[in-house]
Amino acid sequence: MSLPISPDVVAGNASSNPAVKTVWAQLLARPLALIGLFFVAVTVLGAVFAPWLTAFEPNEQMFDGLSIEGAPMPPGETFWLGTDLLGRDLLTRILYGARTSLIIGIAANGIALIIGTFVGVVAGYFRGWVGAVLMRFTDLMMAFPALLLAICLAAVFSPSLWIVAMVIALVYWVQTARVIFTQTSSLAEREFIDAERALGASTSRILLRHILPHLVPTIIVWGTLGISTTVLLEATLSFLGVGVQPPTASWGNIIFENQTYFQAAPWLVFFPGVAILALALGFNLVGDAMRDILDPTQRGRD
Amino acid sequence: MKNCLLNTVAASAIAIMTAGAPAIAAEMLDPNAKPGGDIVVTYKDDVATLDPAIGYDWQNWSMIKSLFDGLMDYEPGTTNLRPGLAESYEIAEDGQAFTFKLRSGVKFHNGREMTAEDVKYSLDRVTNPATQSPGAGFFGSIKGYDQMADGSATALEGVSVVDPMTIKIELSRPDATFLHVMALNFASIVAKEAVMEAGDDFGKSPVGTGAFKLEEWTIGQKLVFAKNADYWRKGLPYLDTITFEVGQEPIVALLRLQKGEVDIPGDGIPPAKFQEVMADPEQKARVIEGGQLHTGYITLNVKMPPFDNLDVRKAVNMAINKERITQVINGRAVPATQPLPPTMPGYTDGYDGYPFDPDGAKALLAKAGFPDGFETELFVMNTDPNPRIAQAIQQDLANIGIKAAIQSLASANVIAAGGEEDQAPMIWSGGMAWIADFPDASNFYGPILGCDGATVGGWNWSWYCNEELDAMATKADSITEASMVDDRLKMWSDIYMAVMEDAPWVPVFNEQRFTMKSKRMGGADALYVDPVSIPINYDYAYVTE
Amino acid sequence: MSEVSVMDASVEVSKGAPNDINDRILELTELVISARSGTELVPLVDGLSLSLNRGETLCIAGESGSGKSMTSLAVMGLLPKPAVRITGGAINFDGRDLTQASERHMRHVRGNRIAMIFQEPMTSLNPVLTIGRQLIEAIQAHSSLGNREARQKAIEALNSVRIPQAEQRLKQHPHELSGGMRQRVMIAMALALEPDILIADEPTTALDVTVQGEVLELLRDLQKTHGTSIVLITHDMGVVAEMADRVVIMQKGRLVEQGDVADIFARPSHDYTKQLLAAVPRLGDGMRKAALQPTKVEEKEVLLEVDDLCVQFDIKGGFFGKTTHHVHAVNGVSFEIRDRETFSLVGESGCGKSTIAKALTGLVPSSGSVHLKQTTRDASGLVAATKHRDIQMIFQDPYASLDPRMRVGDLVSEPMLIHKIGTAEERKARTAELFERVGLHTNQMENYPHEFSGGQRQRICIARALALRPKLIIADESVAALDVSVQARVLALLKELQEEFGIAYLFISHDMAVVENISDRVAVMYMGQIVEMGSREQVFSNPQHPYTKKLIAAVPIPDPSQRRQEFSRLSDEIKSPVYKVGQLPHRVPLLSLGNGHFVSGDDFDSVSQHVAA
Amino acid sequence: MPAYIFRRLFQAALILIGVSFITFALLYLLPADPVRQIAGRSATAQTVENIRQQLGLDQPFVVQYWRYLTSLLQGDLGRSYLQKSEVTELIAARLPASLLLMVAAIGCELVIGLTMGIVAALRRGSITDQSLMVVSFVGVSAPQFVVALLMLYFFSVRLSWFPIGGYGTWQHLVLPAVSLGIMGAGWYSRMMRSSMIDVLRQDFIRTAQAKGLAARKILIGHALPNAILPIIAMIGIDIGLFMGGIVVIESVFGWPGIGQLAWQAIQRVDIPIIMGVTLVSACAIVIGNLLADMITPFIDPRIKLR
Repeated sequence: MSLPISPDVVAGNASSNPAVKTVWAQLLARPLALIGLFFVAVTVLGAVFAPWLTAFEPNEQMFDGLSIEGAPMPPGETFWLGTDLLGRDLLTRILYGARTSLIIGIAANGIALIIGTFVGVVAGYFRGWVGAVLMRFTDLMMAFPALLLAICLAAVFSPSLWIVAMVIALVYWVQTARVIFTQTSSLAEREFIDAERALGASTSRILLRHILPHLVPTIIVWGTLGISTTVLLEATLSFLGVGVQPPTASWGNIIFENQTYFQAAPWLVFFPGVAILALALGFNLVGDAMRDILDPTQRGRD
Repeated sequence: MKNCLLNTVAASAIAIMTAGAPAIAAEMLDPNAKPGGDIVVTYKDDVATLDPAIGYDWQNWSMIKSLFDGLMDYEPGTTNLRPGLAESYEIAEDGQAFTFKLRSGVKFHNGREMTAEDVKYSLDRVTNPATQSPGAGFFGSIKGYDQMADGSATALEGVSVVDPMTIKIELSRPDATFLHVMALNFASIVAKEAVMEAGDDFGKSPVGTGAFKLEEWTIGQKLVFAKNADYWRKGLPYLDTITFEVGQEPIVALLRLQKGEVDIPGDGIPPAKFQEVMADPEQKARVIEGGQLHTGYITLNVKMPPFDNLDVRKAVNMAINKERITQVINGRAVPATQPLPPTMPGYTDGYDGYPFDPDGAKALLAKAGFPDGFETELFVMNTDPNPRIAQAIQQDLANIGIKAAIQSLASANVIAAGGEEDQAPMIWSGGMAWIADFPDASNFYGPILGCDGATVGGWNWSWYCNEELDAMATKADSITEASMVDDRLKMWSDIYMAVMEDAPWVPVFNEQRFTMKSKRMGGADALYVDPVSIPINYDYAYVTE
Repeated sequence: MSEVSVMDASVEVSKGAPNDINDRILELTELVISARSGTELVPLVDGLSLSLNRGETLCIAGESGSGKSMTSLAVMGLLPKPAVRITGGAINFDGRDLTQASERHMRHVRGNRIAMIFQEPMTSLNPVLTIGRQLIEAIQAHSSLGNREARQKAIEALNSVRIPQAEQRLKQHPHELSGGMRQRVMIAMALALEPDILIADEPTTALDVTVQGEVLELLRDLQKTHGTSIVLITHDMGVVAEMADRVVIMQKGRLVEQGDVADIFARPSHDYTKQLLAAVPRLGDGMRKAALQPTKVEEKEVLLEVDDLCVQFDIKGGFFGKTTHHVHAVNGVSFEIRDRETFSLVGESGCGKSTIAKALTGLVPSSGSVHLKQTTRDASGLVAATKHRDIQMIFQDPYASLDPRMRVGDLVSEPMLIHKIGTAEERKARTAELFERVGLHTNQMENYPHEFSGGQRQRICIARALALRPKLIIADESVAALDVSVQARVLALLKELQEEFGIAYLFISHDMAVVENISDRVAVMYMGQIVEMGSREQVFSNPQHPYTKKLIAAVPIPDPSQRRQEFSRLSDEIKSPVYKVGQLPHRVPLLSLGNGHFVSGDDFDSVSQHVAA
Repeated sequence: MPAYIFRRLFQAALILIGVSFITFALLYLLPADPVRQIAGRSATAQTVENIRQQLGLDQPFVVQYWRYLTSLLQGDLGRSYLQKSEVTELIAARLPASLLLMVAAIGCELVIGLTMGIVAALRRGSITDQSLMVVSFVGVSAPQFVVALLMLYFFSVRLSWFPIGGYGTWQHLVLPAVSLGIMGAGWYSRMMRSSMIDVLRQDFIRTAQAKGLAARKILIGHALPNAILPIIAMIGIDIGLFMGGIVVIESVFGWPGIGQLAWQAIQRVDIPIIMGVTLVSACAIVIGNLLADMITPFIDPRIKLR
């Protein structure tokens, strides 16, 4: 005795469990996502192959890189994107800066995701005092002006690449925790979780086998979107002079070093600025497309 | 603090007496000057306080000078001392007692006449720890200072009122710089009743005897100074009001200057605009260049290996390409050879310093046992252009094999690291660099090269302590006879040469000062590079329209 | 009884002149509605032709996916364009083809000439606007009435749908009204402008059975007074029998049969209609069947004994978020279930029946004692692991109760994994066995829940519940969401499994007909308490408690010949059992009437009176 | 409602105390000695000690914090170490400028963001929608300082439409407000779009259509009040982002607000000012959230403040 599958049932609940392959396929089918992937790919390739893409060293201050009066060189034949105030090749620094941005973006965001997911899941699933305490702490962190906190933290620890990543993670996990919390608490209300509990499934089983898999799309989406946020945060910290230490190039500190010259040498602000924008845009576009693909609640909005 | 906040344009400098610029005598008014007019001066940072005992920024330094007077003063645009509120003074034979005769009829802004009691009160106040004056240490030679400092006394034993118009100051040791100290802002005379009334907020409602009085202060936005009609130097000041607008970015200020909205950009010409201005003859004509009592240097911590090795320190001195660094800051400085700036009395002429010689440096390093260099850290304040300069230094060091990691931090953190014996192997002084408080050779030694400064929390970041030189310095400063001035300066020259032999520093450059003014500003150029009043000497400035 | 004659008259009119062109107010000819799926067009409604006469009630009946709702939206011009649109045919209304009409014209038609009410009264009113604003806005959209007149008209409309204190209601927001009230507001809104046609799309499906009766009666009354034509869309053959003049049966987008209501019920010609009517559970069927196959009179052993079960939830308020009120969701309930018995809890929403299920499986903390053959559960709510093996639960929504990210095979074997039963191979074999037993293919084990239909999913849930060979399965509204034909098959499966595995069921349902069909014993719940309990025969043939009587009377009977003229009416909305802290709810003692038939001593009005605000 | 506000304020006070504690602890760990900054380079060790004692900085952390907290509860934020003024006075002098900037930026966000979002939602799937969403993404992805510098370059330097920086007239306000608001506008347009699309497919919209209401009326009267709800909650959260953003924007445009004050203070370890600005910011965030929560019930009567 088998029943026919009625068409509306199938149509109404279209796949919420796409295999990895189809995610790729769907991603590639979206023009905006393709643009995003392009930007990300260019940055990643530029960062990885930086030594092969440029004839210069990132920290090499060249004598012909400055005019006699000490002015930076505008974009030209030797220096495609010009030189900075120390006579270094801007293109080379932007390429190497991509490494910094990506490393920090990925590391900071990874740490933030781990902390945020942990706090969010625990607080969202356990309603008692554990959840209350964690959420109150999250509220507290939300009340902090994030950038101000980051600046203070960066001032306390002398900022190396990893410290900057840690600082950003410490600021950024709160957002993730909030989102994961909301999602977990609504998941915990779902009937299939009740069904698992009625079966006698242990808490760890419910959390790991039933809650976490449902959070994966959210985590992936936030991970992707988060990279753009953390890249921006790093750039801002570096822009304020409390980010990655010189001479390590970072897109933010390139602008920081050169910002007062935005009139005299606009390329020094323009090119790294566009680089940050493109990378953040790339991750945002990819992340948004991922959300459409992975998050059933957002499905069909486009 | 005055010395923490300096950017590219900096503080009190000795005047270069350019040819043709008339020396302006106190009593001699500029015949071209017209009284009246209002000018606008801009600053980026807030003005902290106008309390002369506390104010130590370079913005409020010259403002306080216009609001208050001390017993001593400088001739405008020069470093020549002249009497201020003191009509005359006498120095005792042993040089350890000064008797000042005060001018009569000098009135505070509140209308009360100034007396010797006010002088005593002011000196007691500045040395009282409760005042928290950053300049208290300058008065260390006055008898009874130590008791003030440890709180066992509330008045300076050495300062006594002889009569309402005469005050006597006794010293505990001869001090050649004492008259300069009495010309410092910290020695300004304040009205006791006004201090009592305002309490902690005296800095917001200052009452002095100066050429201007504070009329209006909108915190975070602007201050207005108005002419003191009762000023004791008759005919001064020329200007009716000066408006200080704060929170103005240097670039904005310069653009406004070009539009004619601003008369003096207090922070000077921003580096990014420098070439544009200098390329335009019309604008260049309104730029006044002068030296200043400034040296930018790298400290090498002699307590931290491998900088405890003299050869290493010498090698570092030979590795730095000062010309290149000067180029990086648009040539707004001259390479330095020694701690003292060239315009400072006591500067050793004909000394070429360590040559730029990377190969020689490498050889020295090898000799010291570091043929492959070593790794170290270079601390630097994190405001432009200091991280850039640090990177230039870093590259020069890398050329001889020294890998210096840059620690670019907030000034407070750098200062804190320098004040510890084992924290900062190298510090680039930019932004916190030493600028003389008064134009005397001794001012570059004590706290920054002497043993006294080499303590926890001190400013001798190289932790260099040479007892012999200290003794010599004390001896030099005990010479108070006018006839022996040259001998004293020779001694100081020898001291700094000895310092260079030990190479605890790498003197990198002496910054030049570039002030720009609007078309209508009048007065001698010297006023615009006044060594003690930055950006200009307000009392003598005037407008031509 | 004058109303009755009007009613009869209208039936006669439609009978007498069914093809009179003048009376035909709406006509659909060869209507095709298609959905775009990728590049293809999939027809949802295919070549539908039907007509509606003035003053007539036309029921469109059919199971989910039959296209009945799409048809009504097409008439209103409200299809979710561009995904779904009309690709053929015509809708003639008032001399115009609405498929070709301009949006301007459609706007004039909507609300003014053709009004519509929807299934979900909870979501069909704008939550942020007052009732008054929404009513007045509808009136003003099609008239030039000033604010005062429109308001007056709105009050009249509310009065006409028997909403008490109409004037105050205008200031209220939808969430302050119960579902029944909201549906009445919807009706008032639809009828305020006296449209020619009222399209009611499943207007009572989301309502409790007693409220359903009232709404249906209201629709009937209004039709009588205004002469409105009604298109009633429903899946419930009981409602059809109760309301329709003519019936259209739809299946998968096509019209399969239409005709006079009496004819359709008496002489269904199409197979699907027959199948549909056969599947409809009817009150009395269960007893009729039981009479055919007499039950074994053996005395069964008690499997589960529930004594004085109480569940209460806290409502917090005040400055420190202290508990100010308790909801006494379950209040001192005692019953027992015997081996291989089907025991049903029946009652309207909010009566506490589902809470009992949750309490028994440990999902909510409870007090009182529960004995399950040898094992005893303490009152603190801790449940031993063995307990879960013996009691399994099937939830109302089979889709929601299956983790959508797991394969169904894993879902079915998961209980064994949790309780560490067998090896991986053994589990796999057992899972396959269970799949076959509940009527699924073993090759579907690798699929995900969303790839199954509702009935199949419920089968998966049943297989899952069976995995641990429980003694008792709690079925909480387990067939409520299914179409009648599917429902019938799932119920049959449950019955078969009971025979085969010797399981007892605790069957929780609001559907009196279903309960009557499958139960051995029945308990009726009201406000957290049992008001009547006994064998099926006792409760249905000889109901003692007025509430039981009302519930039974409210069930629409799928037989037009038994159409009721008047539905029982409850004096007020059902209240929820909320009490201030410290205030204890009134307990109604159960009196035995002998032979295991119990009824509460007080009548329920006295229960109501004890409810605190 | 009063009980609710009272409780929320109580919670807010607790949050602020938490914020003050964390900030104070961080600053305590800061490897810089404020006393040395105050005492100056000429100070003797004795003077430094005296100042340390007077400021109570020689006390253990707990005592220092307790002292700070008690005076904080009396509304006293302390005195700036280096500016030599009451922190309250310094903040009060600069707060109006920051608030002005913030209000203008929020206005900017809402006007740009909501308009874009609504248009995109109504034209969803169209080219307009796609391009608006790309624009919104550019807004979201552009770091504020880059936007600020580029706008400064194009609109002030190149086109001379606006002053290069400073404070005073509305022309001064435009570029900073837009730079600060552009990121939020990007987010809001996306949120508004999805919120609007969500609302437009609700049953009650169908009801409104079935009543024969005009499309514009449905959009403004029915959809907007519902769609705006998540945005209101966002504005509250946004204030936190603004408080960070103003540090950057004020530094680029020379806007005399508390961001500048904070930046100067961090550079010089002027702890009372850092504490003050952090607390004021936290206060703004908490109050912003409270206001957002309090506005919501007026728009959505289902929400009860408990």
